[in-house]
Amino acid sequence: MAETFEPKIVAFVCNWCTYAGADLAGTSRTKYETNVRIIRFPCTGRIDFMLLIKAFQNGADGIIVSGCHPNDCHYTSGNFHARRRWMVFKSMLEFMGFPTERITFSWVSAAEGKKWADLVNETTDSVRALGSFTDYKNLDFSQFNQMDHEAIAR
Amino acid sequence: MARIGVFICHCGENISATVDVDKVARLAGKLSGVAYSVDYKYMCSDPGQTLIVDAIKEHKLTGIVVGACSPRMHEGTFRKAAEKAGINPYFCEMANIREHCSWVHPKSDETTRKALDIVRTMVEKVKNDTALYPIKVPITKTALVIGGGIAGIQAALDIANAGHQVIMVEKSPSIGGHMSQLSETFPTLDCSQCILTPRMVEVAQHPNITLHTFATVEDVSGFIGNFDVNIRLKAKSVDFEKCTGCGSCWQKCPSKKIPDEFNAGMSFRTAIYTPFPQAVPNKPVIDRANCTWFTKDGKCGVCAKICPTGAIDYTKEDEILNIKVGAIVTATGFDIKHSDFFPEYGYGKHPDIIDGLQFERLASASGPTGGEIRRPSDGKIPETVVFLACAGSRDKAKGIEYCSKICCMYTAKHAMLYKHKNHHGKAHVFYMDIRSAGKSYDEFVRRAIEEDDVNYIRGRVSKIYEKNGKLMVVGVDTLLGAKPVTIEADLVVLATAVVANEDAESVAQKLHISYDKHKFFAEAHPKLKPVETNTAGITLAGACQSAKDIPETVAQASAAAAKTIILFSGNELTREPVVAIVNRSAAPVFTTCTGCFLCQEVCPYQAIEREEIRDRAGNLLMNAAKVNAGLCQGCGTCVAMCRNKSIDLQGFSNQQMLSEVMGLLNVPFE
Amino acid sequence: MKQLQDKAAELLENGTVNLLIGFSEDLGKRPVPCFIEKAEEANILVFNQECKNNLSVYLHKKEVKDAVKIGLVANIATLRSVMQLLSENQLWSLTLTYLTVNTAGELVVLSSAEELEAYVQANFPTCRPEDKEMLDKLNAMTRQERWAFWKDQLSECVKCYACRAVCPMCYCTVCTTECNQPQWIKTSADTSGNFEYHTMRAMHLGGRCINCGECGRICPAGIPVHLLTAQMNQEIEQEFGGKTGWSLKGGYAMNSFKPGDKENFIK
Amino acid sequence: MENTQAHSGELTLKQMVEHAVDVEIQTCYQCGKCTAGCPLNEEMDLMPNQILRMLQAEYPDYEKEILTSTSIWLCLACDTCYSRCPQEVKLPNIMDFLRQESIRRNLVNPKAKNILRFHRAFLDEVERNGKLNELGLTIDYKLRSMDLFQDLQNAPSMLFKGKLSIIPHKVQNPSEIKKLFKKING
Amino acid sequence: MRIGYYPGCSLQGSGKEYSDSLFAVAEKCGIVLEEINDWNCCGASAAHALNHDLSVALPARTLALAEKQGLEQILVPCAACFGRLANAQQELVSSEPMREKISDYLDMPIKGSARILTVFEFLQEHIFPVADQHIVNKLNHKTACYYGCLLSRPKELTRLEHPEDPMEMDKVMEMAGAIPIDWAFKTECCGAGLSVSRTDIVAKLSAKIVEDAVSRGAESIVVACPMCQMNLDLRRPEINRQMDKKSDIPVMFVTQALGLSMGISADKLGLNSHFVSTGKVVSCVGRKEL
Repeated sequence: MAETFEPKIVAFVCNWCTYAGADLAGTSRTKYETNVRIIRFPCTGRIDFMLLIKAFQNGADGIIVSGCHPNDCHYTSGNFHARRRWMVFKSMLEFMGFPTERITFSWVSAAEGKKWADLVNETTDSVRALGSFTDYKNLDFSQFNQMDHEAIAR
Repeated sequence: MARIGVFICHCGENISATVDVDKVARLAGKLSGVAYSVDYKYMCSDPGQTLIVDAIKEHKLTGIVVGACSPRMHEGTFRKAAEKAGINPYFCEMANIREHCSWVHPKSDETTRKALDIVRTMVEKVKNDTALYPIKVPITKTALVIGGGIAGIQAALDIANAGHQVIMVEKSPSIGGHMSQLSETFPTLDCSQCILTPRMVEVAQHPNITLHTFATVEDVSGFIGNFDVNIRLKAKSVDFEKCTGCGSCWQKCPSKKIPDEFNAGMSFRTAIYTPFPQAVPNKPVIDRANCTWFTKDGKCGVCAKICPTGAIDYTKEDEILNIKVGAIVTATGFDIKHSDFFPEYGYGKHPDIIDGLQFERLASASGPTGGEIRRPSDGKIPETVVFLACAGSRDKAKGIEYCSKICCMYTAKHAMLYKHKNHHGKAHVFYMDIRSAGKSYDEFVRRAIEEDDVNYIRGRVSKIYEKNGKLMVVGVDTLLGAKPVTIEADLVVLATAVVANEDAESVAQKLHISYDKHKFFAEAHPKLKPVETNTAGITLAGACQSAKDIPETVAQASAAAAKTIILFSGNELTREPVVAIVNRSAAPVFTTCTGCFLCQEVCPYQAIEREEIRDRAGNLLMNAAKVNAGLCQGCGTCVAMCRNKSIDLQGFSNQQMLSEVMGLLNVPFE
Repeated sequence: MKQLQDKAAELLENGTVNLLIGFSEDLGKRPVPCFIEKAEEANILVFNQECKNNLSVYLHKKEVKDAVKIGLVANIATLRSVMQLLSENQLWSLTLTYLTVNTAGELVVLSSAEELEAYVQANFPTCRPEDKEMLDKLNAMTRQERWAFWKDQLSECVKCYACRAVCPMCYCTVCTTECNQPQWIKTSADTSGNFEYHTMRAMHLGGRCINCGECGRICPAGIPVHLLTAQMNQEIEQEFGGKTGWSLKGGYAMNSFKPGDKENFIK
Repeated sequence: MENTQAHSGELTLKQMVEHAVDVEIQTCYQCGKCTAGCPLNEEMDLMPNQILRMLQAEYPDYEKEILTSTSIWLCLACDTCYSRCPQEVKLPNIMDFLRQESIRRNLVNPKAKNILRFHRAFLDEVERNGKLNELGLTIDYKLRSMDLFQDLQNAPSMLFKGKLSIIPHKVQNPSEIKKLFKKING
Repeated sequence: MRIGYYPGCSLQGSGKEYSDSLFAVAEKCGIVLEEINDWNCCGASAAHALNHDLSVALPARTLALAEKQGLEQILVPCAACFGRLANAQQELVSSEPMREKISDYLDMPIKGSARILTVFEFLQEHIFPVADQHIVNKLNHKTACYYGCLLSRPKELTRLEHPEDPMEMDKVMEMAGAIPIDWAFKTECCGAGLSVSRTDIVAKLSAKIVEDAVSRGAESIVVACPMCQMNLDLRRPEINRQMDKKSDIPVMFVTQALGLSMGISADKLGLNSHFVSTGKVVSCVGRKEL
């Protein structure tokens, strides 16, 4: 393991724009950070918020969610629905005190290979700065700690 | 127990240069469920594919992961290979370790580690893949063409000539549309009716075409290949079986003062009428709103008395005709703004300020003036005519920002026609830009200017008012340092904006197709799907989609026809099985769907239907959502919307996506 | 009170309703839900400020559904939830008659969805002051403080799902929490699993919850879970407009969109 | 001719207009309808659409030309241009700003001085009394413009017809208005 | 419903007969107009020509006073004043900072909520309903209703039904038994503020107006703006020189015309204080149908 902390970043992207954009970054050999892992969906409209939670719960330090720009959706309106869901989901997490700065929402079109690379780099930097995401793990530890205390008390 | 094969491609040097492919293959082999793992220089090459096929057979693999390029590149290739080896092609997944890894990262352990992660992720997905089979949808090989203008006519003839049945619906009593109103056509100046009427007759006589005039589409249900359409046949009050079209009825009809739509209101017609002499079908209908029999209950009845064949039937009612069609061509056409739309030009108060269509009728040999251009107010031949381009078009303030596209050309044509008929007359054209991009279009405009000496003035007109018998056209010449000019005209022609039909919105809603803010119908993709709509099986032809001239309209109509003919080329339609599906299970559960139908509202393709689940006695037990695989395009928006995961997307199922996430995480990066 | 009992008796008598769901006195304690099938039993009915339960939740129960013709003694929150349920195509198999008492203290009988809509819109409840206060307090906190707050609260959750059971909007026959292919929600009641569950719950109820506060009231661990949905509603109403349980036509903000929706949070 | 580079740093006139008035100069596509309808187009040295075009061009030389034009002073704010403009450009508001700018940069065209004098006289009168007294205004203006005889024939008859009153109308407390003027003019 | 009244400077001077006739008519119909206490000049074209803030502040003061007085609607007969007041109000309500700035200048609170009535709206809403019981004789002559700029533009403020061809005044005149003609210069500009400083221009513009009206057989021009009235009336010598033909077509205020039809004396309506005699029109009154 390298000295500096290397975050795990999961990217949930749509097949038609952002995935293709990432392909373009590849074909044009645009270099970017290795920390990102892409999961491909047909459309941002398909991305279930539960998957984001699951990802964090299972050790992701940052998440990118990205798809077609408004009006470019391959399915005409998937990204519009997604946009509302993200907006609400984000404020929901904020209300629960969740560090939403670990989630980056973005529009990346099939032509924006460069934007994709930049997006990954920026996100990696910021998450690297935020450090490892331990809040969720701590949740359970804290509970175990409690139990220990109770045990000791007994 | 899954037996998965992993195949890591070097892609020559493309992957192996930065990724330690051998290591990836080795470690992938250790993953649970992986029975075989290998790397090879060119997986997509014939030997590469053979290698896969053999491995599948030899090692009895249940699924494969190909670690190579983007699925957008070679997914198809490898799925075919899998199929060849006897497993369902949807048990093949691509791990994109080229575009998303080797090409974008330097040679390093980190890069290799990432490649392995990507592979592992896909291995987890494959474990949850299910066999999918192409969806087959039966097709009714009959097309419905809505609209009998040149667009509809062209589309109908093309489809019919390909040997398919066509049903054409036209709301007015005759087909022909706006083109039949035109005098000459640019840039060749050949007579519009001379080229159109033969086509109209061809439609009427074509064995494969059933024509319903004076009819409208009532409602449309169903989906591609299987539309169910109700058509309202408006009561013509004339029995076409008996009617010979002799015309004695309309010659005798006493109510003669009804503005004639065909002549753009510049002449009158009777209550029982055929729109124009070359009408198809050439048989009259009764316009009940203006017929004395209907307005003054039962008085008159002249036409019935006069009709030699007893074809008049006042008792006829509207009928609803139900038809089944496989495809729909929408060719409902356009309308233009009328001169009363222009306050600064006197709200159309002055009879000698007319619109383009009215001028067409004045110039047309079959028009109210027999082709002599005379002004409506006093029938005098105008000595000075002013033409205004961009009347309402490119006018944000009037709510029409777009360019109407055809005005530059027809204005030049109008000016020319006027000059040809009145050599001593003067024609002025106020314009902003001349948009004459088209085959021999600009030459045409130049001809108007150079040969027919039409005076083109670059500038917009601010006001038109009448002053002792002359129309004062107050404009400006911006090419003369913005010099104000006032022209005393005898006739002013406004090239008014092309707009969508009044009923465009309701038509779109009946067809479930989308439309833009100007009520023009929306194509599925501005560049690559210019004639398709978002509702599979429905195509667009002509000006209902955007302002178009005749050549463009005809081209698009043929394109729409082609799309329809392609659809009809097989007996059933095969579609990718990546579609949503609502779970079903045995009684008493039937399904976990609660029938809230929120999915129905988010579906962009109206693919979700209501299924009523009943017991043997036929009592309704529950309503549940059901996906119409024929319409579903597989976006999965409904899946994310469904609260209790009752609806899922094949190929990107909840199980698959979650296991990808789990497979990717939960494990230290080595 | 008498009025109510008489009306109820009458409805049961003339067969307008087969089953009447209402409140009955429970020896000095808070009134408890009761189910009446016989006119003569109607005299146990009570209705007062203490009748807080949202009885519409029972409308999902099989026994109730079988009775088909249901009379519902309801406070405004309950009526509002019925509205929401109707807009979500639920309750289609029932013919409902609603008995409620308006602000003037008079008995009101509503026998059609249209009447119900009119009444609810005329007497539409605002966000409960105590909730509003808590929300403002929480929103005023720093993120870390909120995290600490919920962490502390949710560590108490034992996943008894009472909040779900009491919620009229939680009518799914099989809840996501029970989905095990895949297993979306951890079965164990550890705090992270609880976060998961309550986030999911709030997301599913946001824009549908009618702020009756039952979930919070019922929670044995005393967790103010209703605040989560209340906050969501507030957000959604501000951002996209529309009130839950306002119209029979529905208009669930989360499955519609406007091209101009806010997206300043998207790069 | 200089190019816009020369402007790096301070705002161009176009930018100033857009800051001061709620308009987008770029929306003008030079159809000339404003000029065509302008009641004063025959009097103007720069036509309304030309002024817009010159603003669009952002050539420094044009700025002076615009601000020294008489057009900006002749504009009567009759709103004909705006009410017919297909792009809804609020020309009258632009003209207002240009006038003020022309004064600020001291570029007022000599030919327009009388118009300016009149406006000044008008405002001074208002500043003095809070209300306008046409007699006072006329006299004041005459003195400024030194064009003493114009309208002389009218004054007596106007007085006679009670159209000019000699006792000036005032607001109750004129100093209040003076204070207002001071505040605004800083 | 109380109706506030803002005369503005001209209606105390050159346009005196406008207010006289307005009050005469209102009185006849039993309507009371409450003048805004201590109102001030609206700043007219001068203020907005030279200083934007001033052009808002001056009308704002009057509006603030009206609010203090508890007036919910204000009648502003003078077209110019109406333009300025309505404009200021629009700026006040549309921009919070502007409102604060201005109320700070004035150190008075200001909402800008009052409804500002054009003379047409006033006539339609308050006179029309009771008019017929007061109208005693027909004006019986062809008249050209001249609206000018400030009562027709911008349409957002003037609220005319057809800004390019308004009919509001025509309706009044019809009611008064005159025959309004259809003509082309209804909403053209008379030269307005340039009356003194560039009389030549005023003459040119006004000439076009008079010419068109006369050529279409109008026997009078009816206006609702003191500036228009002054330019068409006081400047007639210049206008005639411009047209080089003599026209003595009188120029009345709409309220004067209405007053005549209500049998109010020409004197009381100030019809004698015009430069171009109104005698002809007055003599038309009650004359037999044309």
